[in-house]
Amino acid sequence: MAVMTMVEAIRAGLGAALEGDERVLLLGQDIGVNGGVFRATEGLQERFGAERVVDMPLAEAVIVGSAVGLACSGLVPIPELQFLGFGSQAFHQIEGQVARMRFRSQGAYPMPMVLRAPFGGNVRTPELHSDAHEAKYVNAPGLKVVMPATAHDAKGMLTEAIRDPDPVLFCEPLRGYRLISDEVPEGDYTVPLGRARTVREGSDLVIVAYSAAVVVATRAAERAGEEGYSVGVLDLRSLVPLDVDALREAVAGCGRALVLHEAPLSAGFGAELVATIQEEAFWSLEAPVLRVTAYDAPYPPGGIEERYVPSVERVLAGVRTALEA
Amino acid sequence: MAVMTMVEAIRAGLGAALEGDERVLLLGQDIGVNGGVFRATEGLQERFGAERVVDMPLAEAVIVGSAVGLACSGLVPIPELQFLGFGSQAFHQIEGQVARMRFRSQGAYPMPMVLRAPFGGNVRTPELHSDAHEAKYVNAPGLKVVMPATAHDAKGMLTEAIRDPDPVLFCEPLRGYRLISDEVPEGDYTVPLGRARTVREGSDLVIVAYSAAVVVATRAAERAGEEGYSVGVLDLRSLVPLDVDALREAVAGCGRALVLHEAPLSAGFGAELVATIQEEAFWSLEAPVLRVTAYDAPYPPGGIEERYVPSVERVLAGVRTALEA
Amino acid sequence: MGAGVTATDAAAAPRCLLAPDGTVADGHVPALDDAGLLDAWRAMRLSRTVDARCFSLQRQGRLGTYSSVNGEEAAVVGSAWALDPARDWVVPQYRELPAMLRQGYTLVRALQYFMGFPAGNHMGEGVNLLPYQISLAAQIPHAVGLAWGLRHQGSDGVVCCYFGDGASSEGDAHEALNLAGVRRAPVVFVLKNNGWAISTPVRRQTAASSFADRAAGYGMPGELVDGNDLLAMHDATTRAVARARAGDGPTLIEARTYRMGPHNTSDDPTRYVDAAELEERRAADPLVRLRRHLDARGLTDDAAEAALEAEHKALVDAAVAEAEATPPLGPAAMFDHVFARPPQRLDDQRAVAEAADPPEMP
Amino acid sequence: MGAGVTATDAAAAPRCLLAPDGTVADGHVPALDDAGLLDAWRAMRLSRTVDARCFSLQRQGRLGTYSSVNGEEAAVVGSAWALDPARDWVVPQYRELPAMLRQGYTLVRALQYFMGFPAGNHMGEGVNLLPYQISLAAQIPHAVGLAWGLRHQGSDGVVCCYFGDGASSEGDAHEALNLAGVRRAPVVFVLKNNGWAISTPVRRQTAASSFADRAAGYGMPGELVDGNDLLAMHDATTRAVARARAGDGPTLIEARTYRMGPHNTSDDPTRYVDAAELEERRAADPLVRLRRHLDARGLTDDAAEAALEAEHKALVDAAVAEAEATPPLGPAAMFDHVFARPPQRLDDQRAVAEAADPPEMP
Ligand SMILES: Cc1ncc(C[n+]2csc(CCOP(=O)(O)OP(=O)(O)O)c2C)c(N)n1
Ligand SMILES: Cc1ncc(C[n+]2csc(CCOP(=O)(O)OP(=O)(O)O)c2C)c(N)n1
Ligand SMILES: [Mg+2]
Ligand SMILES: [Mg+2]
Repeated sequence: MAVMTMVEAIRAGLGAALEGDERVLLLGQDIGVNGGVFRATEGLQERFGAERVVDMPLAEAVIVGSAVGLACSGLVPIPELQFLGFGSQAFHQIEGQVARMRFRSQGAYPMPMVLRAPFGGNVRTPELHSDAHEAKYVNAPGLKVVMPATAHDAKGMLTEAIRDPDPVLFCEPLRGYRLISDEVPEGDYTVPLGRARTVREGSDLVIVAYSAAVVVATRAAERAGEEGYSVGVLDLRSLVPLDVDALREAVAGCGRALVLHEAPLSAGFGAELVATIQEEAFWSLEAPVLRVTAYDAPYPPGGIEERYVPSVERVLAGVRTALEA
Repeated sequence: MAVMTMVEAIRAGLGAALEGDERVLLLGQDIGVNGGVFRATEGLQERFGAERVVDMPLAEAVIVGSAVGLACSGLVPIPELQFLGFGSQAFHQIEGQVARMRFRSQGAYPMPMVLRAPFGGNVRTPELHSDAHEAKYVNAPGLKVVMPATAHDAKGMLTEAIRDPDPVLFCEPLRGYRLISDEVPEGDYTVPLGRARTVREGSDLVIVAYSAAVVVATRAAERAGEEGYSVGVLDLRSLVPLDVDALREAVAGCGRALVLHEAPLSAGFGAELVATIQEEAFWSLEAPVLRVTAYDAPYPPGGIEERYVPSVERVLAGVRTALEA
Repeated sequence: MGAGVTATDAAAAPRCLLAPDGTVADGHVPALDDAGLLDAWRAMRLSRTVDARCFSLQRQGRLGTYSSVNGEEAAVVGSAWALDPARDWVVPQYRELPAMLRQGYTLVRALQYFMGFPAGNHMGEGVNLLPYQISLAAQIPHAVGLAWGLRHQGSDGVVCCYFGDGASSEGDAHEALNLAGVRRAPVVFVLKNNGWAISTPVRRQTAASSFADRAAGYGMPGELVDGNDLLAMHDATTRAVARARAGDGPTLIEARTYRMGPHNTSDDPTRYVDAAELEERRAADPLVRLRRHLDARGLTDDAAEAALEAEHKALVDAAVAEAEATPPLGPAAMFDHVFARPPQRLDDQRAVAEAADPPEMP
Repeated sequence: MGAGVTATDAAAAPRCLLAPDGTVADGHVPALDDAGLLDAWRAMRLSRTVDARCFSLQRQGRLGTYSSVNGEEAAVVGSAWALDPARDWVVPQYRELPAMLRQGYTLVRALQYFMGFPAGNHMGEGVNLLPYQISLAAQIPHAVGLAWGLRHQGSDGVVCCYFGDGASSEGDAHEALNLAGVRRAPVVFVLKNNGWAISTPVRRQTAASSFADRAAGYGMPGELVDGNDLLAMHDATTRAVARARAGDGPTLIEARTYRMGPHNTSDDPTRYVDAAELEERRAADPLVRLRRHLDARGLTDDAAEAALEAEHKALVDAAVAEAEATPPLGPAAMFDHVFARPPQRLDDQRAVAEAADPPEMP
């Protein structure tokens, strides 16, 4: 197996999908000639032509909204939001249309679409490019939300998401595009949606994370190990479907949990995780489940973002607090 | 004191604000000649003229976006979203602009605006009119979110919100506009943001709710009383600021809690409440905090909505479960 | 072509082929033959009957919110009758029932929809039609994508997309029209300017002298048409469909008509509509105009219209009876069709809901 | 007026007053006198120097993402110099630094902004200017509301709102232009068509032959102007400002110019820009054109430009030094100014953050 960066794995997955299913079509800003501002679609327009890898006008609502129509015509559109933060411009189309069309039409118009969107901090982007909006989409019923943390899962879950007849919001960690790399099978494979991945076992506490935060969680767990604590890491992989069983078992195993994400605290997805854990594993909890998240403030300018995005140190401090509780 | 319906109380609050502060200006769809589709602004255009109660084109993003500019010019705009569900069309302006302008400009451009928006189910409206989107706005730092449950609080918190220099999303329960009525002082008064209200004391369990759900919670608590349980009800009144102390004390007092809202379960605001409760009152919890919410499905057509919106029966069943746990 | 449409053209009167007195403009040979004209007339007449019945049903608490077509029949029927339902699609807003019925949607489903039954939002197997759109203008991007997708797959189908003067102010309308121009998507945009968005008159909706003026800014032809004129609407749409089918791209048609009744069953237009204006507009009733023309051609008369109305009343009675016989909904109705592969969590919620409340048996 | 602007006008060449060879169109008397011309020239020249320095600073890791004005100086300066900074406002996108500086924003703050210091986004006390807008087109509704609010309070101030050809496709652009028409808001919309939205050429952005064609659809005048022509930009904006000030409402100006460099410091235009096209456009450099005119009028020469450039380099050196001397940011920078009355919960988070990491002392 070849080692690939996450962006290479995604590119490979997209290429294979275009190759294998002529109904598949990519649309977005700068994805064609330019190969995407992060090169996720590099070379795909040359290979598959401008009618299957389509450069779109600068208008998120119609990138998503026309994808709804493309799906109604029988195609499998893969729109790209250049940044998840600009999904807000299409929010009414995503939560009001993409997520509901199948239900609204009583099954007549399924939405087998995958909405790709990079997000995440500590890459010194301008304002609004780093925001982690996942919780807002989880609270939009009808949508599946996938947030891979490895190159292997990125390709495998992207392939699965494209084949899944339901609409999927596929969030890609900006910071991980090149920093995250691991072994990725050359050929066709899928990783199911809704199955969490145990990154490491731990008997004292489990850190629950997703996307690039899994890297931070793992480093913190290693550091905690050096301090004599046995800390596990659970990578959720997808928020919808949510692997409730894995959460229950992970917490039952050690009695303590910490949830981690890049989004602000209040009504962030971490709240859902804490609520689910205490509903499912209340009697095995030995201490409150702790949340380590960004603060309830807007994503700040680059000069201070390292302090806003949860760092290994903050997670480690949280681990200590949780274990001393 | 006169007994008023909630919509009358809101109208009174808006009238007083226009009367008392010439910087105040109302803008929205059908709020002028028509007095608002729910009559919340009835008579105000006659009293204050078409330049202070302004009928707008059918475009939510510019209703909110122009309010940002009006605020930059030194005015206090009160835009109305005809329905909270259509706030999604303005989501980028609300979470990306209104909520951040003060921080972005380092205090140069405060946003003393109040965004009014009715929401809520069981009134047989067409699709997308009933959706409870509050959690999505709580997860948008920079915004305050107010959800009154009584006519008294509606006028008092609206007045406070208008005077508050920060932007406030003020959610009004459609079902409560006429069904909810209580004593409202004629004159000027305010109800502070961030102070929950104890609707009734209870020694066995507390139901935490907001907006129209408080009515359902109270009925359920009464029914539970008939079954011999002592169930309290806490009305949060505002989600941002959140009265964490009141939550802690309410739960500390009885050791059991149930959170209730009209929005879907996953990543709904109930998750934040459960997370906060277990962080703040873990050691006093005698059972898992239970969530009674809508299902993780889109708001359904009118023929089935009574089963989707949490009913007194569902809450009561939840109370029994929580108390038998 | 319309790319040459200017403020000056727009300031000019809307294109009219059937005069208020029922006479056809000199030299114009209507594409609709006698049979076609009568078919259109019947659809317009039926629409009036359905409107009246739905209003009374709503008043009796037997139907939810309803918005009537009342006054806009020529705009809807004239455009829809230029389509080939077998390959062309209709993407409606919510006030175009005659166009939906022509595509193959049934009156029973329509009544089910307004009664709050999910089944009413299934347009029917093989019917080239998208559901009602409540989120204003959200359907316009769908129409463009649908047209693009059809063409991408080698079909020569055309999409007819309806939206109102109010919806035209939404960002989605702009983004969609612009994309249609860029992709030369086979769409006919029928902007029904009925004078009102609930209580908002068009002059407060836009300062443009005609919505047709928007077309040039998207590089497509625009045409201002008398929306109460069946022939002019049919003629303009026929030309636009031909152009779209030939691969020459989209067209924007402004159908200037008038909402002769309240916005919907919960609206009270006496609060904002000038009575005199309403009377004047009622005089321009598209049914009256067409009836004059049919009379002149000896295609109908009072007796025939009375018979037709009776026939339609019976038809609607039967549909109402069938719709009201729809089995009551159980919890399953909240969960069916949300996902093709529901998350475990939703299935668990469904199980709880069904256990608490077993679905009634039909 | 522009409400008469049609596809035909638009197909015509953009309005030009200063020919590429530096000669002024017959009969035109520039509103800018010698002093005004030199002032504008200095601003354009300074912009070039700032662009070059910011690029090199970014390459050295001393600055974040930067988008240069390079090539659009006449479009920005020509329009901004028609404003009265004491009462008129500028609402920028992110590529209009010379206009911001004229309003009173400082180079030091600009550098702080691009270095990632929050202070750089405070435009300065009493400066009639909104911050950079990263969310494309989101500033256009703000500009309309601001203009409406100024008028509402009896000011005769005018708002000049900049946005790009890419931003023009966003729904916000449409909703805002339409509202401006309805409210006759005193706004001058300067749509800078620089040929590109990152890698997307204008022909894929819209099928319109000119963005000025959009004006008629909003009931406002529209004008297509040579954006590399300082005099034509100044003339068109001066007329639009006068109209807005007089209460006659908004104007849409399409400034047709060209982005002579990469989209920003992380872009590689060689992937998508045709080298020949770029060379051809570089030949139309607005600075070269103005310099020819100034030379002809004996207002400058090589020596003077060299001296000016040296002066600007020193000025930028000083600003960079000052910006880099900004005290490092502590946790407070994440919490200050989020709310006027922060929720207790946020204050608690702040306390934790500051305890964990005491803010450095200046
Ligand atoms: C996005 C959105 N905003 C507001 C509403 C509420 N609303 C329903 S109908 C309507 C007026 C629509 O006017 P128009 O588009 O002209 O259609 P008409 O009713 O005149 O046929 C409004 C404001 C809505 N349904 N969707
Ligand atoms: C709403 C939104 N979508 C996407 C982006 C990413 N983006 C930044 S600049 C840009 C191109 C802008 O083009 P244009 O408006 O023509 O301005 P220019 O850069 O040419 O001056 C894009 C797509 C963004 N910043 N905002
Ligand atoms: Mg209308
Ligand atoms: Mg551009």
